[in-house]
Amino acid sequence: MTRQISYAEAIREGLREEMRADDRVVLLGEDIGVYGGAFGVTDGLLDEFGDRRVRDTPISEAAITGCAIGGAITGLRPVVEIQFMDFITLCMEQLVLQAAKIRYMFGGTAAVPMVVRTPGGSGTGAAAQHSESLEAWFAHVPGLKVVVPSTPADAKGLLVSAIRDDNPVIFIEHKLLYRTKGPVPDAPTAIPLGVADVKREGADVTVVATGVMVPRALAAAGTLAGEGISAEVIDPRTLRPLDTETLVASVRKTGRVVIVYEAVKTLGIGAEISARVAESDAFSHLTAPIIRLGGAECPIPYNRALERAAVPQEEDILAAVRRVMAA
Amino acid sequence: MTRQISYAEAIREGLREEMRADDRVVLLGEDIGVYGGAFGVTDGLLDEFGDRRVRDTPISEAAITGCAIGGAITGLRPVVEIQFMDFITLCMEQLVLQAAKIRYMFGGTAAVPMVVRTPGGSGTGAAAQHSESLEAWFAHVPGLKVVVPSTPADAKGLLVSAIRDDNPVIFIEHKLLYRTKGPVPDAPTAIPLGVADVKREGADVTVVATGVMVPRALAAAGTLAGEGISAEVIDPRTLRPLDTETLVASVRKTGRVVIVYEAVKTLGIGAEISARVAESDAFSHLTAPIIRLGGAECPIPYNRALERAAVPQEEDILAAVRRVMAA
Amino acid sequence: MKTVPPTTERLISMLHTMLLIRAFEEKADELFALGRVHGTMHLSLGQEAVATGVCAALRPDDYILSTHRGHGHCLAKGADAGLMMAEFLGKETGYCRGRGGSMHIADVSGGNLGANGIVAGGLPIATGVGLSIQVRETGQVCVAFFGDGAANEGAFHESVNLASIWRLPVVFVCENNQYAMSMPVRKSMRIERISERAAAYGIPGLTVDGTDVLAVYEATEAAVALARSGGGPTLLECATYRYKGHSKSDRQRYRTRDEVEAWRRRDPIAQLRARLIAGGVVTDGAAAMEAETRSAIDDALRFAEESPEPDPASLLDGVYA
Amino acid sequence: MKTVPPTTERLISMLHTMLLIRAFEEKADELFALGRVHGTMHLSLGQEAVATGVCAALRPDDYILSTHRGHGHCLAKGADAGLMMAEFLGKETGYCRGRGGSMHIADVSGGNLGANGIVAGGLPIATGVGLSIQVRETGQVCVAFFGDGAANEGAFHESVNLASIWRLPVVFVCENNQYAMSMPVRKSMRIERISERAAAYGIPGLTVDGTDVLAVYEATEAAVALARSGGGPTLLECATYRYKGHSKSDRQRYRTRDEVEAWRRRDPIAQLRARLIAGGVVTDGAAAMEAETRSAIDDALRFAEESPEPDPASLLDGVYA
Ligand SMILES: Cc1ncc(C[n+]2csc(CCOP(=O)(O)OP(=O)(O)O)c2C)c(N)n1
Ligand SMILES: Cc1ncc(C[n+]2csc(CCOP(=O)(O)OP(=O)(O)O)c2C)c(N)n1
Ligand SMILES: [Mg+2]
Ligand SMILES: [Mg+2]
Repeated sequence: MTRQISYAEAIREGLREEMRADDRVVLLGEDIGVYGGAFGVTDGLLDEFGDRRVRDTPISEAAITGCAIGGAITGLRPVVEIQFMDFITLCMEQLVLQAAKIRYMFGGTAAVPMVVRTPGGSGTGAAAQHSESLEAWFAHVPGLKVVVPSTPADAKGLLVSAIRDDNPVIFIEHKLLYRTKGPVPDAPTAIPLGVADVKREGADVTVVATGVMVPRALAAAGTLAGEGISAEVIDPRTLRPLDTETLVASVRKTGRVVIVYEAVKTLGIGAEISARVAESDAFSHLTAPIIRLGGAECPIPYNRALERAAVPQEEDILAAVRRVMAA
Repeated sequence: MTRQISYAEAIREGLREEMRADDRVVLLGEDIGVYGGAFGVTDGLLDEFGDRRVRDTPISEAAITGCAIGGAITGLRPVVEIQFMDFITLCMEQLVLQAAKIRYMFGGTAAVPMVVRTPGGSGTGAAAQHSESLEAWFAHVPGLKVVVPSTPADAKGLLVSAIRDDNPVIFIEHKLLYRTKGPVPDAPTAIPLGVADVKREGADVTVVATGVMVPRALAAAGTLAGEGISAEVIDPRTLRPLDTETLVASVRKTGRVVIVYEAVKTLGIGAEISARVAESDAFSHLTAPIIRLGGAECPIPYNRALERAAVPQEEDILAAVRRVMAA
Repeated sequence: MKTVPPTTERLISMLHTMLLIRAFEEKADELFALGRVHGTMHLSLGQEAVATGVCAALRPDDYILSTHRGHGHCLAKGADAGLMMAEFLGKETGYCRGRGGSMHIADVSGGNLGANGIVAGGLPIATGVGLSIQVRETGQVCVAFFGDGAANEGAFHESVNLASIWRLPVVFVCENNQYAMSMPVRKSMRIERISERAAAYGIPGLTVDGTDVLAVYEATEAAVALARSGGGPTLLECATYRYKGHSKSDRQRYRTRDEVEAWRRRDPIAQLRARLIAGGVVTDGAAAMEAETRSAIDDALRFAEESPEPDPASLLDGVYA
Repeated sequence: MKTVPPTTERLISMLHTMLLIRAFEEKADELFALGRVHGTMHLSLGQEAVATGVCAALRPDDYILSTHRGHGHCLAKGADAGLMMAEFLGKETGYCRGRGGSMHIADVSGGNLGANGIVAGGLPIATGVGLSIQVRETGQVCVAFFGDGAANEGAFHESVNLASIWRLPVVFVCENNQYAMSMPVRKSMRIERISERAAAYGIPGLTVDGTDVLAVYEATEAAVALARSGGGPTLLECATYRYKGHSKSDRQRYRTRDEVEAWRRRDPIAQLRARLIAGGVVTDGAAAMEAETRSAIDDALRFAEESPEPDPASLLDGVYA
């Protein structure tokens, strides 16, 4: 059985179920208690689990992150909320030089089971310092895992796996998806990390999309179907490890690929996906150049029209697919 | 006229000449004064310019970076030394959310002319927290420029341009290159940012290499010539902006490309270069998959043999080129 | 520290500034309620005396670094309300050509080096402004505004220490409005006054009543004099309160109506107005002045509304110099 | 804070620990000079009393977070010198299978959660260890070692504040060896004692003679008792000195020979030895004990030398759990 619940509710359910099942799971973050989180995700968890396990922190992102690391290597399974992904720029030393490397530097004698949840993306008029999409930075770092869910079911199922994982996981939510609803199983269902999901099957072109670009790609695929273009839409869901085989298999089949992501185009995840396709055996099946649709090479502007123009929209996906089909 | 001087001396010359020519240029960093810098690059500059312009700082990387930003927007042209590139993880908020975005967020009413010099790379047994190669992170950020010199002449010429540039520039030096010598013009010569350099011409395969991989690629090219393989070696020198046209033109000519970089392979600069080639008109000239040789997917280990195995060596380049020639 | 009492003209201009800030923010609140504003905003209603008292003690060529709650700082430093309102509405004529919005309004030529979306993000930058003043020997001063919550960021510690050891001409003004979003200051640090932290850097620290614009003005005047004379930074804490929620999504579960009411009874504008009436300085209860500020904001809004939107083709303008 | 004087057995074992640390590091220095060490290292010669006095006040199940200058902490917490020496030489049998080296030696099962290549990098982590102890209610304590230079990092500020407000069982031990690389502490902060910073967080702070192992032990004993009883963190500053350069590339232009000599005259080992001789506790001037520690280090080196190098095929082992 499934119900329709929102992406935010699905994440909250995942947190609640894991906290009920495992008292090593604790939450840390700014305004996650009484306030319920800047986007309301942790609403009600303080009441249920108390302030021993749900910790409102001062505005000290580096310390919060390190606090999770220290807890993780000594028996807890902390889940941190960084209020906006932009602020994770204050946690890079602890996340990249400590969390990601501790196990390796220590010869495998320690594990760092922690999750950092953070909302990324633009579209809310929050401007340049509250709209970052930095997932590619983390996907560049061995020792970290990076998850980017696009549906309520994926959000819950992947979060559960992230919390149970013995490695540090960066779990990237999207502000525009929090209110979107979708079917989510009643029964707790973990979705394994590292497995891409074919959101729509197709034969003519592979559209790889992540995060908020997935619903846009699906909408475009619907329109394209009307034009007789059969687009396969794939969501990698986990960027590190990246399920290359599922992507490459699709390209082998379609011979065309368009990669859509919100982050700045240069060195966004699309660069890596393009490179993996180009060095794979799917290369010989390509009948058109590999097209990337990424964010504009600028900070996210405040003005609504500029903000919209700064990241791929459905019409951009349509245009790009028509272009590769014409090639 | 040119002389043979080391990469470190060339950088020092660039700093000295710009400081003599423009008293808005000030230096900030840990142990850059009496100590002369952890790698001796700023040796003697305190004596010549005094402690008003050569500032030894406390161990406060974020504040040092912000200090440069504040100076830059109010009339100075600060050059910061971050002792090891790894520590730049503590500066990400100031560099990415402030320095890179201020001009855009302020509608073009401010400029941020500053340079952050920092040594990256492995090979010295400094282990996981002193061997990072994070240039790809910065190349992902609009508003920043990223420079990676591989020779003494490039180091000096590009540094001079970086200091004169009105934008924040991340200037990435390499520990293993500091002592390498090469010809450097006597007369001050600025090398423009954003222009790749063909280090060796060739016809059969394009080898794109950055930083310490450039000398390794050139050595490999020499060996390959003996096997009748003519390799063209190109150093982008600036990663943002990236001189795509020079790279693509070479691939159009050779039809084969191997991209060599020290950073972790996934989402390192090679991913972007591969993607740009794959979406360019050179795509149709490709006669083999695009090969990337990057660092291993692990932190840099301490043990000498493991450390060597973690990044591309000359023999790896040879093997990769032979592979694409065979394809 | 020596203090100089403000002249009557200055008192009147401070009342005017506070009324202008209040009029601007009440209009902003109204526009937001009408759904005419994209994004979010942070109102400083109730905190007008801090921005006003501090900026009144500055020279026109002095600098400030503002915060996410920066409308008041900007107006107090002398910004044009029309250009601010245009930025607030994302128009091409705004201070930042509509790229910045409420959280990034900057009036660089007026000495306001920008609001900042990052808590404590302006503090490291302030040290550099101080360094630049010191190196260029211009005798200017830089004021860095920040909140009680910002005082727990590492950037606060590193920046105040750096300003202290180099004796930089920076005045660190902490607007302690009792909360960081939902976090009460008493829960985020185990000290009575944030100004106690000055001792950790060997610099003067003091706490003043941030609802009393004179107290703020005189304390700032002294701190600025010290900074200008090469005496280095001061940590000035101003005890104040925000009347509205943190931002638009705030249900304010973390505080009581009574608490808000108690602070409203100490309204900074009412305090100065009463004082000026008592002193016979204003006669009509400043009704004319209040009306004038409101119409100034109406004009500002009209200008903003009649201004063009940015051209999407200009998206990449200003990424690089 | 109450203090308990150490027993004679404890005094003897502390002398033994200090001699062992000195023997280990003199050997390390020698190996480095012979070019047998890859990379760099940071010696704590002269600072033995801090690591020793602090760890002597801990339970075996207590935790420490160490620094780049961590050989002493590691040995004092009870690590095996052979496994340490093997790690120092990058051998597969080392504590970190040769992946970490001098700057990352960790003895997790022994409670040493690792040296750290990042100045102040262990402080945020220490708060989490404290949180874990508090949540799991195990009655353990966590000691976070850091240097004078680390006290200027934002991480110090955020971490001590977090530990303070949550009353975490963490003892922050600042090894003030007077310099951060070439930066004298008096130039990097405008205060007399780093322990004065404790007041900024409302926690106890004190400075002790870090060359007097008893003073260090007793102060730690009190701080640990406070932490264990739920009283929260203490900032304990130990005034000490490093005899050698910061690392191998250091020409030591920033200090004088006289200064080094003056501190050497206060050698921590000589002090305790004299005291024990005076008290008739040791008779032969601890010559036998010293010889024993040196041969223990010789054995450790032999073990390390006879150990295998890691297999390059194992490069990716341990990146993920
Ligand atoms: C580094 C960072 N962390 C968190 C936030 C989200 N945030 C914005 S304002 C705020 C509260 C700031 O409190 P304070 O410094 O007291 O300023 P106030 O809002 O009370 O004026 C928070 C948590 C942010 N913008 N930047
Ligand atoms: C974040 C960071 N900045 C700079 C360095 C380089 N570095 C290593 S040790 C050191 C000096 C540290 O001084 P202190 O904290 O007093 O410790 P000490 O070396 O004196 O034991 C510096 C600057 C580093 N490892 N990490
Ligand atoms: Mg506040
Ligand atoms: Mg020191």
